[in-house]
Amino acid sequence: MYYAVTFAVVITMGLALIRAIIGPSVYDRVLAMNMLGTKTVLLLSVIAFVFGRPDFLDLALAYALINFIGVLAVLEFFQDRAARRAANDETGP
Amino acid sequence: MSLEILLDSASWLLMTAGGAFVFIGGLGALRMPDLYTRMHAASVTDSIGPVLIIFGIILQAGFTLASIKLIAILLFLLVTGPTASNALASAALLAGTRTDQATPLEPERKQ
Amino acid sequence: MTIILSIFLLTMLVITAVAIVRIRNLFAAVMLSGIFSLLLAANFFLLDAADVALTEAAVGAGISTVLFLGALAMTAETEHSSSTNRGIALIVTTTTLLALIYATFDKPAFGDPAAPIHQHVAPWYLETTREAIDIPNVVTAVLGSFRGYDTLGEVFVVFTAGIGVLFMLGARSGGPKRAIPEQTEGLRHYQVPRIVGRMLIPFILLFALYVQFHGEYSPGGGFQAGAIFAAAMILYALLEGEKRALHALPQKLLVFLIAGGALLYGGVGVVTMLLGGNFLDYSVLADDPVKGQQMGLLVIEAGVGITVTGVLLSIYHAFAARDKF
Amino acid sequence: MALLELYHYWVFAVLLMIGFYAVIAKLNLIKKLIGLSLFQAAVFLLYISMGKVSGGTAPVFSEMLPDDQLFSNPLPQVLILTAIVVGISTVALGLGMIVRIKEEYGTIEENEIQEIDRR
Amino acid sequence: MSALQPHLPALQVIVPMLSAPLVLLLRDRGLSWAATTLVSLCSFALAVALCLEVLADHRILYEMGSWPAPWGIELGVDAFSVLLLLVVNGASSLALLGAMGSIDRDIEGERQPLFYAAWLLALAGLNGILVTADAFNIFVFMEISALASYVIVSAGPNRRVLPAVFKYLIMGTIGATFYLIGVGLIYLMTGTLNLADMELRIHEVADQKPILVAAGFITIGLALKAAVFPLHGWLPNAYTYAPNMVTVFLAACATKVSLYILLRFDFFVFQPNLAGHDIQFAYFLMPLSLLAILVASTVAMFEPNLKRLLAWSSIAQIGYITLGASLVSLAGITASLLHMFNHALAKSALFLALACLGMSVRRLRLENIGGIARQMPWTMAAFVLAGLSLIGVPGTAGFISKWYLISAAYESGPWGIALVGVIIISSLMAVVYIWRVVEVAYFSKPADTVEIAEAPLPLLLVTWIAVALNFYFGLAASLPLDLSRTAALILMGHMP
Repeated sequence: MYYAVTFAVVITMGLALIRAIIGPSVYDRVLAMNMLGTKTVLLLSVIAFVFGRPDFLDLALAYALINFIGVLAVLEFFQDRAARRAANDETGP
Repeated sequence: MSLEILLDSASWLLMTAGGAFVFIGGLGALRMPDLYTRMHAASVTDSIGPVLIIFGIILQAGFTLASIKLIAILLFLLVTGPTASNALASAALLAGTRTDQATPLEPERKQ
Repeated sequence: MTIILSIFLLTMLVITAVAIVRIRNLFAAVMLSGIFSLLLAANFFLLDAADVALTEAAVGAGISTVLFLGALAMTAETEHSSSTNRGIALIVTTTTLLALIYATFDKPAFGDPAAPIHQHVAPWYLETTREAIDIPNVVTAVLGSFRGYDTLGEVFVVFTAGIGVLFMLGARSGGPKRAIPEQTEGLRHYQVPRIVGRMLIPFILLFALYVQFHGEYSPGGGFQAGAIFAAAMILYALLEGEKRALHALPQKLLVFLIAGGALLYGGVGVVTMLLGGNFLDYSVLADDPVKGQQMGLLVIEAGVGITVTGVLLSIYHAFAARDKF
Repeated sequence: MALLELYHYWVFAVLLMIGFYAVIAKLNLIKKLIGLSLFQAAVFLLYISMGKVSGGTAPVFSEMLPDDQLFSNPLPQVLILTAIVVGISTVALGLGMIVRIKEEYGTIEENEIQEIDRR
Repeated sequence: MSALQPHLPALQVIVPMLSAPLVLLLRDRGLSWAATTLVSLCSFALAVALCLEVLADHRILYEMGSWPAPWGIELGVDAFSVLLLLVVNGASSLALLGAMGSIDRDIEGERQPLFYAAWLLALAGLNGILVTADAFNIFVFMEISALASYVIVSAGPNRRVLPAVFKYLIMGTIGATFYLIGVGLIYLMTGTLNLADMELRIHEVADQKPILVAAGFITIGLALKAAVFPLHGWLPNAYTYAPNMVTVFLAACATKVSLYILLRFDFFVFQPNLAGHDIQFAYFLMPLSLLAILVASTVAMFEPNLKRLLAWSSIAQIGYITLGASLVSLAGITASLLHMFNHALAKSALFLALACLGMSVRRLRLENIGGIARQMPWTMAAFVLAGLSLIGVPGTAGFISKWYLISAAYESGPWGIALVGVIIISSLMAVVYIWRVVEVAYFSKPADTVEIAEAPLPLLLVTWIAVALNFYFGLAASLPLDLSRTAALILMGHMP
């Protein structure tokens, strides 16, 4: 029963990976990365039970956290870049 | 005894439904025509999928420390997922990505 | 069953790697390498390496992505020259590949418990951890005690990287001014992430402490905790801007953390020497050798965590404080 | 089935090759560094797959496990924990250099740097 | 002292290593220099103490954390490690004693504590490699010394140092990773990481493919780090653009320590167990060594940049060292090890003399030092005398090792005479490239009439100490000779 879920999650990871590779815009890639992260968290939660080691759920929590920070870091990067572009446009190149 | 069967089938149902949602979300993220519709497909299923799957697992695990951790993970996902989507959408909007563009341009080509 | 899962994940790993090399947009390459690390970590988990999976996720997917982004912000986003030496590169890499594939033919079967690698030293570690250290996580025991000297070296590798980046980016010649540029105010205009993030930071710090001090019972330890702690502070810097983050943890304090953690670890070794044991022989720390070992592990893991936090944060700030192009 | 079991090793070899190719052939310094980290990540995979024991579990004791539970080999995991940290340290240092190179030369493409130096 | 006695191998590493954070906290340029020099001298004293111990009873073992080998990490010091410990710590101390003025010119005061901390870490890393008896521990310390070397090399004043050091980082990491792959494959087949234990256990699986591949990876990885001939690409620029004092330190030891691991691995682990490995080793290494000697010496003859000239000469000298080892005979290895010691002496004296020049001349190129011997007589005299040692004139240290190398080559068989020929030709080439410098410095007209002062006294003094050592060990060679002969006996003792 866990297996059905595992496969659904893993295949979705594959789909997200394709989206991350083909893009086309950077936001699509961020979206795909976020999705992949969430799916990895789910995968780990399920696998922890498949393996009979539920004490390893900490890992899933850590992944969720890292994923969130990663997405925000990427967005900050863009916002920062946009701000710089705007500043450059005002003062001229 | 019958309670156990009930719980089992309930968790089965939840997990299968969760798996289905997750998969549909993945399909949507791949097949939808532009960024915002893709985001819509991905973020909505990113919320419902984990809820169903994790509740399914909790029904299996019973009330243990593991369940508490699972609930923590779920809460975390429920809080961060929509936040990330919101931030992503507003960043994309600010950068000028439009819904009517079938394939949005790379931002760096836009200047 | 697990093997099909592994094969699927490994194949995704290879696809990601190919995409990373082929893609021109550096930003996309960095994101894909974040995904690569995440997939690699999932693979490690399938291979029963929970500690390593945690570290790879925190360090590979988290910290290294952030560092790459920090460097990209200051350099360029697309690579514009094509590759050179394709022929030579292909010859060299293919030779390497063939040599490695040649090597696989005599390898013991994957996962065979009777293979020499699982017969010689490994059972001793499992046995002795139970008897002499008495903590559940054997990885922590080997890391901290049986091979504690390696781990000391590892702390000093991190230390070196920290002072190296501070040294290089501290250079004035030719470089722009070192003042914190005003535009790095963080995501202050994005209300939702800001509020949610602020709410989450205390929990993340709490989780880091849990990973730090629960490392003897479950996957985790100083490195992972240090990375998560640093990630939390980086989140703070992202949300509130560099200025406030540096106000909360000033650079001077970070240098003290870097040096202090390394000294704490080394100091334990010196103390064990003064108490009549060999270097890093924690059993002399208490009357009961097992208690002594546990005490030693606790202290050195704290040292590791402190140094890793200090170094990762210093490196992040060193990049972020740089004026951008 | 025996071939499937070698799959881990082969993926290791292929990943190593991909990373190595990027390090040698790419001119962009950041790309080189990403290649280098792929190259190192491949080695992590080698070690961890060496340490796997069929039917084993992660080497963390627990009361929930049966008494005769097999455990995976802890030593490769310890070595790779060290190697991961070494890897990130190298990458951090390399990125520091790249930033300085960009500041001094205005580019991070190897051929352009060589051209500037030749002048 | 007697309480410290059993801990000497550990102290050799942890004294410089744990001093690094302390130096970082000093925050003052003068103080951090003084502390670093003091620590380096202490470390040298420890090396001398270890040397005395080894001379008395040959091998010292130390169990880290009191865990017995092969489970814990074992340190093992024998004549081979002591020989290089003396070189490494001696070079570091000499360079540091003269460093202050030279470093002040290259690095701002506020960054100096970081620089000195990195220097100590490089020293600790090299010491760590030399005292350990564990294959993975070697990797860890290799990385400490490598990362720290990148940092101190990157302090060079010219911006060209940055691409050079980046290349160094890439090549160094590839080398280390290859080594790691090799160790992994051996571990896979034997289940151990301890070198001595590996030697015993590898026997059963010696003919299997992973071991052969592992031998290849380890050899190539370490050859890359040691700048053995076709893999030397990173070395010339890294040495040329590094700060002068860093070049003094690294040129004397960094590559030699990699050669140390290469030889130790090969002779301890592979040679006794792998059938035909000695022949493969010789056939692989000898042509490369000969090419290195001839090509690098030729390049050096036409090189106008003084530091790069000496860097190419270093590549040629590495060729001598590997040539001696590739003879796989007692005499050959003795000569090879002796040359490690003596070349370090000659090269550090030469680079110190260049550092003296560098105090007055910004760009160390041939055209900038015309007639400089008149203004800097002491510096140039030191350069000439150290050059004599590099060439191998009787009475200098360089002569002793070349003599041993030639006699070992001559005895090696029918091809021996050809090898002797190559050594003699390349020595003549060394005469040419040293003479070019001497000619310009003594007999050219000065390019401009700017007043050039002699180098500061401390630096000059250190340079002359190094020169004196070249002559001392040329006349009384018993210490390095004893050590290298014992070390060669140990290495060959592992042969079947």
